[in-house]
Amino acid sequence: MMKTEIICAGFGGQGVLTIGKFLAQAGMAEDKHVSWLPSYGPEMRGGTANVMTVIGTEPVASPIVSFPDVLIALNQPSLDKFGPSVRKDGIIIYDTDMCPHGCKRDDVVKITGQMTTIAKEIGNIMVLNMVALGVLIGKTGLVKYETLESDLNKYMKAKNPELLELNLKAIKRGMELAK
Amino acid sequence: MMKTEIICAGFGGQGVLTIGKFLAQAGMAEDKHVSWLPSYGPEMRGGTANVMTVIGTEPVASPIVSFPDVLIALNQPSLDKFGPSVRKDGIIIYDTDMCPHGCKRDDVVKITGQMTTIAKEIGNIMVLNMVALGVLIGKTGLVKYETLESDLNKYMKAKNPELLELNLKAIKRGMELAK
Amino acid sequence: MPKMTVDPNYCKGCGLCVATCPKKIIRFSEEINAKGYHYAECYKQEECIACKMCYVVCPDCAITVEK
Amino acid sequence: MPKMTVDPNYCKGCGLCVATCPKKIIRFSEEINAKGYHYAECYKQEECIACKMCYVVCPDCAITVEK
Amino acid sequence: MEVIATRPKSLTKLPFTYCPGCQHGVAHRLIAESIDELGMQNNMTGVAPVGCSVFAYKFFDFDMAEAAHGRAPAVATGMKRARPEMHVFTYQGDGDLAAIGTAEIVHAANRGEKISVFFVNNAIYGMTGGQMAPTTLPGMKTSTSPYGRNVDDIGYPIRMCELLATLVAPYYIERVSLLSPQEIIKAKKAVLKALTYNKEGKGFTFIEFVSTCPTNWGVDPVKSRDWARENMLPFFKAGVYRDKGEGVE
Amino acid sequence: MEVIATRPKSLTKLPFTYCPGCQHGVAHRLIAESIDELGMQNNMTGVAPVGCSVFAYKFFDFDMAEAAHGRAPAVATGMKRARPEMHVFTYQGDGDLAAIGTAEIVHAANRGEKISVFFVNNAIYGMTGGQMAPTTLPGMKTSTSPYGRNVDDIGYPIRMCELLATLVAPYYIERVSLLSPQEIIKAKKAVLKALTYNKEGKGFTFIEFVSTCPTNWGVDPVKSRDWARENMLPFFKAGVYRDKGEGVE
Amino acid sequence: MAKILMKGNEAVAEAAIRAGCRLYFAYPITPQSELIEYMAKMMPKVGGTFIQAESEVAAINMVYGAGGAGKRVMTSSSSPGISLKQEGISYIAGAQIPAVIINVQRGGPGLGDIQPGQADYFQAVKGGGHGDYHLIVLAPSSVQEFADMAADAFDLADKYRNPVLILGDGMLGQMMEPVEFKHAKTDEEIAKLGLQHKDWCIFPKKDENDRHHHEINSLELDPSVLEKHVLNIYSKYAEIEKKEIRYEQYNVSPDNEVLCVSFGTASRIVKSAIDDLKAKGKSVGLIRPITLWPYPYEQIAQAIGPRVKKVYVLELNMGQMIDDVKVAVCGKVPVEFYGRVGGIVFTPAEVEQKLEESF
Amino acid sequence: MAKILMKGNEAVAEAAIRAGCRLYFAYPITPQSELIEYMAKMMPKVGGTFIQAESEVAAINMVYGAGGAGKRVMTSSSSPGISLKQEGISYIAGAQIPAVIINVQRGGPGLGDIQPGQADYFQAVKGGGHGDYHLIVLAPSSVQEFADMAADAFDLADKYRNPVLILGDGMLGQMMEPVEFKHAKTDEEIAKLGLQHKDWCIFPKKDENDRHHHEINSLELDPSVLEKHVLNIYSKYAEIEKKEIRYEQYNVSPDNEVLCVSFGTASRIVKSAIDDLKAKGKSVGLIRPITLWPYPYEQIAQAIGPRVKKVYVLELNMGQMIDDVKVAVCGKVPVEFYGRVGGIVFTPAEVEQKLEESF
Ligand SMILES: Cc1ncc(C[n+]2csc(CCOP(=O)(O)OP(=O)(O)O)c2C)c(N)n1
Ligand SMILES: Cc1ncc(C[n+]2csc(CCOP(=O)(O)OP(=O)(O)O)c2C)c(N)n1
Ligand code: SF4
Ligand code: SF4
Ligand code: SF4
Ligand code: SF4
Ligand code: SF4
Ligand code: SF4
Ligand SMILES: [Mg+2]
Ligand SMILES: [Mg+2]
Repeated sequence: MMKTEIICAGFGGQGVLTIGKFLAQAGMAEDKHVSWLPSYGPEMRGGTANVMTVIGTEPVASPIVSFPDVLIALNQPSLDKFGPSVRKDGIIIYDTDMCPHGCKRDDVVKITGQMTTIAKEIGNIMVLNMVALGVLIGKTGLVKYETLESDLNKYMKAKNPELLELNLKAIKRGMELAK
Repeated sequence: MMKTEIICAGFGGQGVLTIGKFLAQAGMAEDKHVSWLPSYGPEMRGGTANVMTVIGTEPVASPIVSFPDVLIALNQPSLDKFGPSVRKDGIIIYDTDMCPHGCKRDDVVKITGQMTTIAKEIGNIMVLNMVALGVLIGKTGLVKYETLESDLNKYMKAKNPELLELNLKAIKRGMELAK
Repeated sequence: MPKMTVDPNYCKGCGLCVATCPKKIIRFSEEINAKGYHYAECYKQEECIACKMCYVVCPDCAITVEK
Repeated sequence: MPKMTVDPNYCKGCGLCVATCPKKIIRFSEEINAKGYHYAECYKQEECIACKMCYVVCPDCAITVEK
Repeated sequence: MEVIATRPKSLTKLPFTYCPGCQHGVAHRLIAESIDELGMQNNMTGVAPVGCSVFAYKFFDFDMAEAAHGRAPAVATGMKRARPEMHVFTYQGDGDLAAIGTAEIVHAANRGEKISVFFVNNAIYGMTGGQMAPTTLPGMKTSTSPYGRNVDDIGYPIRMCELLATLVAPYYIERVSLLSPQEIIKAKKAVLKALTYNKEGKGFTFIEFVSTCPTNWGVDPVKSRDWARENMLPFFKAGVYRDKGEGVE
Repeated sequence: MEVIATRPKSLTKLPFTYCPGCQHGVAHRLIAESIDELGMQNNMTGVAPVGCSVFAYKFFDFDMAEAAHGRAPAVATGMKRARPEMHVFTYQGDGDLAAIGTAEIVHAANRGEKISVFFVNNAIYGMTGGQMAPTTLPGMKTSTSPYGRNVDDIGYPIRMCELLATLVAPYYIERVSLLSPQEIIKAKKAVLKALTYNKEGKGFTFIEFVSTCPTNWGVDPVKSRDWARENMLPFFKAGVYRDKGEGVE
Repeated sequence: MAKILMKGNEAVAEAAIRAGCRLYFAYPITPQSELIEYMAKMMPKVGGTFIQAESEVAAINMVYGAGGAGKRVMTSSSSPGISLKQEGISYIAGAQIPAVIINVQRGGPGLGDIQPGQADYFQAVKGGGHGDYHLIVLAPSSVQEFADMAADAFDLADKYRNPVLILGDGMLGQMMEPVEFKHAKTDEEIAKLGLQHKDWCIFPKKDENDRHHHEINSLELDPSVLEKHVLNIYSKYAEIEKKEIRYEQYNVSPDNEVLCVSFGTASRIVKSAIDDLKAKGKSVGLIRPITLWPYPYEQIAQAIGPRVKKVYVLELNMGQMIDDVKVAVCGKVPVEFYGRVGGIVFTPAEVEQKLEESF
Repeated sequence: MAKILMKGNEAVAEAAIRAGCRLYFAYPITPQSELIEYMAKMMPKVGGTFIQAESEVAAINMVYGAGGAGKRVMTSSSSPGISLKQEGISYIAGAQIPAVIINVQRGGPGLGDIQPGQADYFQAVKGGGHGDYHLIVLAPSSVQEFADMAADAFDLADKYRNPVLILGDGMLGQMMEPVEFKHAKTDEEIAKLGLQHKDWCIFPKKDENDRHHHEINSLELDPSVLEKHVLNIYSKYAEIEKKEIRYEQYNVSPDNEVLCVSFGTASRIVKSAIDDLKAKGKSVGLIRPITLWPYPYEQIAQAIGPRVKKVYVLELNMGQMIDDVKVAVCGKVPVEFYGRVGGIVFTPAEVEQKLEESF
């Protein structure tokens, strides 16, 4: 009986909800039980967005994640807000470009990198979220790259092949970063 | 423990509600327990109006009268509607001018008269209801004439002394009719 | 020859037809109907010109005019 | 000599002042504020004519103009 | 000898429950006559309000719905959208339409719902016993304006035709009166036109009847017509406020 | 050196919760400035709507009430009648005032309640994420008109100034825009006038702000001003619709 | 003061004015219209505010505003109109605004009829609106009690900053009975009342240094703060449940073989049935809850005498209060129900017969 | 059909369309707006009607009209909006109109917040509107069940000519879970559905000889007739109580030392707490009412095993369903309550701890 609880957080527009959605979708494709619960309502406005994703071998009791196994933080406020709640020995992934002050905890595994910079290198800052996603699966193997790839193909191939390529590349770069 | 339940019914405008009100008021003045419940709402419109009055030595449980001891009917529809529900040996008072077909029951005391004609004689058809009231107290002594007189004085002396006189005369004529 | 008839079951004796009839040939009956109204009646059918004004103003659709 | 100052705690980097300033002396700062916005700043105070246009358009009351 | 005027087919045999001389009955008849003349009865349906005309659902001889107070336009919207093949009208009083039902009538009109609204303005709440209506006239005494409507405290009557005419969608808006044979004949034309547009699916049509309430005005039926002429018509001006069919915008 | 422009006293220190470039903030400031200038703060009170400006009760620095969606004019009526010595205003969005709150605004205006209503028209439901408003423009895409507002199906935007101007009681009705410094300065004059009349107890005053919603329009703050100018102003014409103080009836 | 014969609708209105109510907002509806008409007549005479609102929805929100300004305010309606007030009532409870609401119940559901009924018990007691809240609910059974409750209702509303509902019905509203009124509050007393809430209500500032910023509000987006807010309200409710339960015992004794529970109009009928049975030597007791919330659970449990075979619940509905009685009785003895609906009020004879079957 | 990941709000909307719903009237409100937005997008594609009403009041009355015309119609909202619908709901129940209503509950009272809650239980189950009536109330606990209930709700509504309420909450509405959809009704099937009510609904006449005069109505001024009408409705309810009770048993066994009763979102949490306790060798059972009305009173009573010390009611409110559980348990064992409010959803750990204290 295995279960992983993930929180992805950042500014609205950084695509954190999408990270969670791709994770849940891939988890579902791999016959796991999944749930996805976004922050919603006006508090999103201007402020930060976050999504709670649960992937496990048993039905998901509560989609609400109080103590995440994994946190992906794409800005400092999110890191400050959720960092403290990450489980001991849990994983915190954050973008050093957006989180200048970093995170003080030393009882968790921290994986960091200049993900914004990387995204810019890849050619589109919009793929920042995919870099982070790559880091996550690179580190945890929670879902397979192949699953993500086929999912992304389904959704983007037709609509936007270029962006698809960038996304896949971003995920791969993230996976490398995780090593 | 004594209790008298009265229904007064007729066309809207014949002043049946007033009969009940004067009775209840007088009963109250004579330290009896009283209640007064009119028919209300749109069904009154055009149609018939009626009022249920209860006068007794005990607190009134239900102001709703299903089987009246006394019925005052100022038109045929009212007599037809409530006549059958009057208690055996009860009293039915009706105006023969307005109730041409009368009432078939013989297990009740019937007191009738050309009350509309009498009212006209007195000088105002509007006092028809007072004639009927007079009949009732003349027959039953349920409340004293003096009580009614003082009540009426209170309410009408100032406002409309002429009408007051006509009313009192009407009540007296009614009382005679009852003999 | 025109004919105006009032259905006593519908008439409420409002008097609008009485007031409206150009020939003034409508009046209230002596009798009252079940609801206690002195209903309207045309008492000079022969003078009726079938102008329908009584029908037009009757709020209770109690009137029929023939010709 | 006029002075325009932006309070970074209020500014949301909407750019309305930047677009409105007749002297074009407002820009976005390098830094981001707590909410993650590159807030506005006047980089040529000396050229400010205290016309208050920036203040007038600022939806977040982030601007103070002195003279 | 042929019958040249009698109860229209689209009315049931049931006598109206209105007071003697109440113009609700005339409005009912004009609607029923028009439906007969336009041969709409089979596909006709209407919505009764809460008000003296609450029993309209018993008086019209086709399927009818009885709506919550003020909500007839919303109910009619649901009916028309559910069965576009049917012709739908609402019948409402001034309390129903201009007070509690303000939002529903404004938005049904604004959506241009393809229904007809027949609005009987008698300047009072008839059914509940003569309380003040939004259409009650300045200074007019009612059971809830016992000292006369004080315009400084609670304002003036609302003119619904004028108000609805500020909206773009309505197709036809007219105010008529029922205070004389001539006016009734004119009103009949308006009703006929509204239902014709309705039959043709042209759009939202609205007829306001300046009517009477002898009972709550305390004026006899005949005099109440004069009272309405002197007091209501000057404020509630009869006329066409919109008629896209004839280019009146 | 003296401060010639800064946060008005009648605003709390709390930063607004609005999106970057949202004109709600400007409307707030104009109201606060006017209250300061008229020295009304001590006797001032307002009613916040449900909408993006729901937190207005935290932003204005005097006692405030938060009303149910659309009911601010009724709440303000209760407040003003209970404490006539106080100056009362409501602040409402287009969904709040022109949809669910239609009856309340029409009747508060019709009673001539001695309050000021500040109506922010951004042609959309901001708070709930960009659904269609009664003021949404023809063809405009929103999350509940994904194919563009179809006027044949649901009609045209409602113009509240025009609609309320059909009522007799309102004392002052003006529509202004917030799309440029010049317009904002003009808007300020209108707000000042409304609150002056309010202070003098003249009657019901109504200011409609043609505003923006960069977030739900999906247009950046600067461009959104142009979008509003091109699309909203032609339909929502700025101007004075009633000003009894200056004889505009 | 001498007794006068008065309709319940008018008596409760008069009593409210005497209790210092100077603001009343309502919309006409049978069978409560005499109440609004009385207010229309009297409020101007006492310098109060009467407004016929455009709807019940508007009326309850006017109450929210006037109550938020700390003044004694009332609204009234009948069943369908009370349903329309549910959102507003939830807001008033959430914002902890004192207010008095009167429901002169009629027959339902829907438009129903205009005759008396008690089918709004659930709505009144369990909360017809959304969210966790309670109204203090008072149920009169005579015109006198109807009138007396007005003052009581305002005091409770002010004391606990909670809306109070008086649950009457068409019979109590329409019937006349002799009634005696309490002292009418003087303008000074009323002025004092107007100050009691100045620490939280909409209130002018004395001067620049008077920094208060009151918020009349039920919104709180932070769940943990909203939870605290709700828990506060419920600790208030706990106090009310301790202190304010009201009920009447009638003929309750160890000989009771049947215990009745009945409220309002229905209880009058039950009482006379009990008297008749007593004459026949049959002992039946009655508990009449006067506060429907807080509810006299324990008092009912304790009133179940040793010989009681059955608890009989009698209501003018299809069985609503019976749930609360079952909770109170908790399985000790069987609980049975008798009721009439549609605006029909059961007769003493009818009730007597029902009760007799239990012997 | 393959599973897809979908929000509850969208899943139930899609399922309603597949069930033949072609008319939807609603007003936006968080957290149900995705539902109205989904309908706005899809209804035009299937030739259905979507109208954003001017208010919740208008929406429910549009439902009254469309349902009265015999078509499958739905509305949805969240707590405050549902309160505004109470008059309309009472009318729909009184006129016996089939309709489906969805409440995506949020925190209350008043404006409250937009997080999930279950504090509208009383309103949904005891009748938030006036008069004697019941809604059939379905409580989903997953996105899949939320979707499955749409078809069920329409079938029940049509079968019994009664409004059906699906009582969800912000969590079920906002979360995505894998969901699999049932067959979508064909236009022919839908056309057939449109005819099933032609004996009473608003319906065109074939010709002159087709004399039907249907009345969609809840008014009946004659009390004895109104009483008959209400009794008819209640005989229908009796049948529903016999046939339509739905509930789930989870780990109910003779070893249970505690029996939990919990519905909807709350029950998910309770289940995982039960699993954890099982691992620790502690036996706790759960009854999850799926129909909140009709309520599984007997099923709860029967599920109380010989070793059960306590029945624990767990809700996301201050204690509402607990009344019904008490009526069901009828004093056999103590009934305790645990709940969180304000939009807070208790965690499995929290619940586990509470339950453990009972051992
Ligand atoms: C929600 C609700 N509020 C109030 C009422 C009571 N009521 C019934 S009819 C009516 C007003 C009727 O006046 P109007 O609409 O002008 O119709 P009229 O009787 O004058 O023709 C009222 C207030 C009700 N039935 N339902
Ligand atoms: C009774 C009720 N219905 C619906 C809502 C949800 N709601 C909150 S704000 C809003 C609309 C806001 O739009 P608008 O009034 O235009 O204000 P804006 O956010 O655009 O400034 C809605 C529908 C609610 N809170 N209460
Ligand atoms: S038809 Fe003309 S003339 Fe004949 S009765 Fe009627 S109104 Fe008079
Ligand atoms: S108009 Fe009609 S109702 Fe009136 S009196 Fe003439 S016939 Fe009778
Ligand atoms: S005051 Fe005028 S010149 Fe100075 S910064 Fe602002 S806009 Fe520019
Ligand atoms: S206008 Fe105000 S908020 Fe916008 S950028 Fe300039 S200072 Fe910042
Ligand atoms: S009360 Fe007035 S409106 Fe109603 S039926 Fe009587 S006269 Fe007509
Ligand atoms: S959503 Fe629109 S209206 Fe609301 S704050 Fe953002 S920009 Fe302003
Ligand atoms: Mg009227
Ligand atoms: Mg808006």
